[in-house]
Amino acid sequence: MLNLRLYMLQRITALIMAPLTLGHIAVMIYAVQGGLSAEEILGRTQGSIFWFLFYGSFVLVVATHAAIGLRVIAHEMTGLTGRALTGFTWGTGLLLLAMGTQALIAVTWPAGMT
Amino acid sequence: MAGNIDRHDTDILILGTGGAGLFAALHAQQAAPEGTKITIAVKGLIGKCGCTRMVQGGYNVALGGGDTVERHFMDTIEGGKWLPNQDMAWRLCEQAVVRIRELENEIGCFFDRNPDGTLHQKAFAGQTADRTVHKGDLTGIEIINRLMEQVLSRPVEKLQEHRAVGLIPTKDGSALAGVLMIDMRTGRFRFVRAKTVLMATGGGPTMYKYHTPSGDKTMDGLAMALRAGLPLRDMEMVQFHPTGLLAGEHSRMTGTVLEEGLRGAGGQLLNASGQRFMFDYDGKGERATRDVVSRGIYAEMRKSNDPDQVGMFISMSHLGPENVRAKFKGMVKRCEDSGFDLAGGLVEVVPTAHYFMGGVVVDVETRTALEGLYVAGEDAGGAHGSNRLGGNGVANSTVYGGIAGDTMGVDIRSMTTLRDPDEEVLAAEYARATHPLSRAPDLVQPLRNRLQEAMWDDVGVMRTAQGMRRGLERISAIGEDLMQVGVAAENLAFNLTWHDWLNMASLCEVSEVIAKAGLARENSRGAHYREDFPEAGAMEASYFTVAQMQEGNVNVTREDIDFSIVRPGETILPAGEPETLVAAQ
Amino acid sequence: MKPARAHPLWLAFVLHRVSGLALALFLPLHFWVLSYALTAPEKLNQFLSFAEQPIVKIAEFGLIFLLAVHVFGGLRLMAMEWLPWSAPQKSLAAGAVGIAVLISGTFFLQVV
Amino acid sequence: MKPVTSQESELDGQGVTLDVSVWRGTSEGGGYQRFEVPALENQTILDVVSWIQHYADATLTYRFACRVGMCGSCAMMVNGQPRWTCRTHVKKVLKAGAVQIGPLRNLPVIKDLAADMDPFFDKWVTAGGAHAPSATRDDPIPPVDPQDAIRVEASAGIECINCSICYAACDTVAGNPDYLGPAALQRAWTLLNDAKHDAHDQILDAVSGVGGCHNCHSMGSCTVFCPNDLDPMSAIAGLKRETAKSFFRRRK
Ligand SMILES: Cc1cc2nc3c(=O)[nH]c(=O)nc-3n(C[C@H](O)[C@H](O)[C@H](O)COP(=O)(O)OP(=O)(O)OC[C@H]3O[C@@H](n4cnc5c(N)ncnc54)[C@H](O)[C@@H]3O)c2cc1C
Ligand code: HEM
Ligand code: SF4
Ligand code: F3S
Ligand code: FES
Repeated sequence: MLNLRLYMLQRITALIMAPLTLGHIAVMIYAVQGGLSAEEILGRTQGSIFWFLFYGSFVLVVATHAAIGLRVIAHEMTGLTGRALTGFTWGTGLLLLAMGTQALIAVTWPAGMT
Repeated sequence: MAGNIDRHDTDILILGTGGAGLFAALHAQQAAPEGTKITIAVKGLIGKCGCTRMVQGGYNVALGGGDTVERHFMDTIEGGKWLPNQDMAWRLCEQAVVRIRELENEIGCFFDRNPDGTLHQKAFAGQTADRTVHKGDLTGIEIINRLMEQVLSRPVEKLQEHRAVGLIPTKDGSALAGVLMIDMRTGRFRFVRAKTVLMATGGGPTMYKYHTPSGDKTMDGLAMALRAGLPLRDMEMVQFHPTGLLAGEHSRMTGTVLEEGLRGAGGQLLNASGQRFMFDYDGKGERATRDVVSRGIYAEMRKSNDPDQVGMFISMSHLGPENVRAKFKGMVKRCEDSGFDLAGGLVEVVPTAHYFMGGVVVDVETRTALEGLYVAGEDAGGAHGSNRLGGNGVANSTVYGGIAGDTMGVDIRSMTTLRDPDEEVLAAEYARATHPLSRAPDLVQPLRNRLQEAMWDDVGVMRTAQGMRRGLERISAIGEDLMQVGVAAENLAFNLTWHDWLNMASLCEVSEVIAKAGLARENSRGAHYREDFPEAGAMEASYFTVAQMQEGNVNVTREDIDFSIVRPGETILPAGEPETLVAAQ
Repeated sequence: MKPARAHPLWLAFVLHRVSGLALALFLPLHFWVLSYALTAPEKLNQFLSFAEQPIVKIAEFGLIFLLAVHVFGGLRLMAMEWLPWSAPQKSLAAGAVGIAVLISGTFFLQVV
Repeated sequence: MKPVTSQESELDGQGVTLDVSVWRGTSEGGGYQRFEVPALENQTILDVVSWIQHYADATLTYRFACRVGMCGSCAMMVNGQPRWTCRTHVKKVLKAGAVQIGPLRNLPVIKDLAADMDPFFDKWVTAGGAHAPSATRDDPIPPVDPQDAIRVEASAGIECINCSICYAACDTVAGNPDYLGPAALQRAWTLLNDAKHDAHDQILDAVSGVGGCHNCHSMGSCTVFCPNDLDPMSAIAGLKRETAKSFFRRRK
């Protein structure tokens, strides 16, 4: 169940994510090919403002995008409507945001600052 | 009985949602005082039934470029062989100009344009100017879809799949009280009182073996008017379209129109041995007018005595199959869907009953002899006389539907109360409609086939007194058999077989009138051709037939044509006007 | 599913929906694993070596593949919606995306 | 229910019969009933259904009017696919001598094969599908260049016969009862491109609400099944494009 605002939000977040996900995949390929360990990866990302912004925006945007996507599926497949649907959308969005933020902090916060 | 009929009230009731019904609803809404309740009742779904939707060729209207209302009028009078009611024909031609602007500007139709952006007008047989406005060959869809949207988006009460079965007058018979209907979806009866009722159920000569109109049209309106004692005029005038598709008796595709343009573009008619024959009948060959080509095909069919070989053939392939496919895309696809190759092969065709010129006698404002009842569209007689020009049908229904709406909107101001029905007539109509429900169930369709056969053989394209008398006997025997055929009464909800029975009842009643009117006209004019009276008769002495039910009998009389605008042999075109504006083909 | 709907555009829709749903279900898992970097880095390493196992690799490949499918599917959709393309251009574009997905898929298969 | 045979038929000549399953019931429920119908030349699905009502079971309900693909009243599910039955030749859909016929999907059933089309038309109106005049019957008809790119876009969808086949084909309609559906949205797109229409912004609003064009997943079944080869999917994409533009325009 989408109106123009939700639709635009989903399309705009998708557009932002497209380069971010491709970038992320590229990094992972590089990392895997280089045989990097967890410490090595974290050594590069932790404390880096660049990676903080990179993954930060990803988390923000993906939470929005996926929440709207799941909302549509929930409505069409289970018939969820009204308040329940709004609640579901916010719920999934905030959950993803919370877990994503936790991961973001773990990965990009300067080591030992916590 | 009375307990079985739901009662319902409205101010303006409209029967039918063709061009006439929908226009009436819109105009009534504009003309009636604030707060007037308008109800539209229809046998099918709003805008999706009736023939206006099926209009292919287009809409006649004089829009300048040399063409004038006068010229359109003269073509209509001459095409109708001087039988039209001239005041009605004039109003038709004159108002078509306004109606086409209304359709484009207010209703939202978009008709085909010339490269310079003006409306494209094409040539249609029997006319002296290129005046037919169209939307490809799907003109009716554009007109009805747009009208339907307008009506659907307005606060009009909608009674869909409601079949009108009887016009119920007041006790003293001076006015109409309302209409008895069946809510087809539930099978319940509903009597709707209204101050004014427009009957726009669109005639439809579907009592012929081959016919073009939509399946919902079965002359219900004219049968109701007949029973209500109203005079009906020109009832012998059934227009046949020369090229109906022949796909077998069991197929509903049979009888549907293969468009006129095929012949116009050079399509040839061939008999079973592959010979062209139309030049034996007319110097214009395949391009002669509808009635002439219909008779040519019919005569040729009679010559052939092979029972398996009924129709003639239309052949287009000599024009190049690719070319035909491009130019007549819709027609080619339609034939292909039912298994025929129009572009490259032969398609079997027969003349097919297309339009009913006859109808209720009305004045130019659509009023009838019964106060409160108005009639417009194909149900009304007079505008076309003995022959309707291609393109004048939809012009007629939209023009007079609008006029009916305006008239009702005005008349209703002086009608302060609803009228009470004559309960006896109501009970009689109820009994009539429920008659089969107390008889042993049997098949209805074989009776329909028999009627269609009888009308085709004896009251069809070419007629004789002997044939029509035989026809009358056959019709009456079928009518009697119909009274013995019952319909199972357990479940009346959406019971199509019950409605088939009611359709048959209407068709039998009107078939009798057609045959009787046919006998009363002892000459040949337009669509009515008497082999025993092949001459047209003196134009000055033209008469029209009027049929009326009197004490249970249908009586037909003749009335003189009132040449109120122009006399035979004269014209209202200015001196020196060319005979035709159409470039010679 | 009914054959009634088995045409390319409908399949593309199903693919997009399935991939989107799978990604949405996987993402929280992914976040959860990453958050160990903070609380227990050794668990993360454990996980990474666990991820060396072929079965897990295939699963990972599947996810990346789904992501690729979803991303390109999404881009295709937005292109279809927003760029005024004619019908033949649309089929061309759809074909190009299909090939791109195929190529990138095999590429991923090699590296993983 | 027991199969009904064709003994009473007058048309039974060739002896070859079709095995036809027809859905019987109301909105309360129902099921398929089998009939044996004589196979004949040039037979359409509408002819098959009519034959059953005429000769085998007088209580069968269905709907048709024009018989030639103009009125859009006869659409049904034929072997699971939405089709206009008056123009569907039996040969095209027969599978091993059998065919299954049901009421149109995504609409309430009235009885047997007749669906209630009101929701379809209500949405047509909700989508802003009625022309709003910019001139009156007293004004001249405005000239419009038929080749103008915008007019061509409007003309593309004009031949819709509102048969609801696209509506029945669309899974989004099935899952989302508010969704206006392909035909109504296509009509809105046509009007949006109609220079004579006076309410362009209203259309954008009408198609941007909860049931609007943004719910379409471009699954394309509408375009695949439209019997008139129309392309509602692209029309809807057009609406998405224009509403997206207006999203930014109106923010400013
Ligand atoms: C195939 C075909 C092609 C044609 N092509 C052209 C053309 O190119 N140009 C032209 O000018 N004319 C053409 N005509 C003629 C034209 O369609 C008609 O003259 C005109 O449309 C009639 O309009 P109407 O409103 O009177 O009736 P219709 O449009 O036929 O409407 C009648 C309405 O009444 C309803 N009705 C019937 N019985 C009942 C009942 N008992 N209770 C309630 N409602 C009822 C019907 O369901 C329908 O809604 C064509 C006709 C056909 C069949
Ligand atoms: C990175 C680029 C991405 C792009 C370009 C993209 C694009 C899109 C688009 C256009 C839609 C709308 C589909 C429709 O309406 O039919 C969509 C739906 C969806 N997306 Fe994404 N997406 C991306 C990433 C993601 C990610 C990472 C996730 C998961 C977390 C995700 C989850 C979803 C879901 C669940 C849907 C709903 C599917 C549906 O409605 O059928 N997307 N995506
Ligand atoms: S778009 Fe096609 S399928 Fe849909 S209602 Fe119109 S004609 Fe029917
Ligand atoms: S099938 Fe339905 S989802 Fe959109 S493209 Fe057509 S409306
Ligand atoms: S009966 Fe009119 S479209 Fe089939």
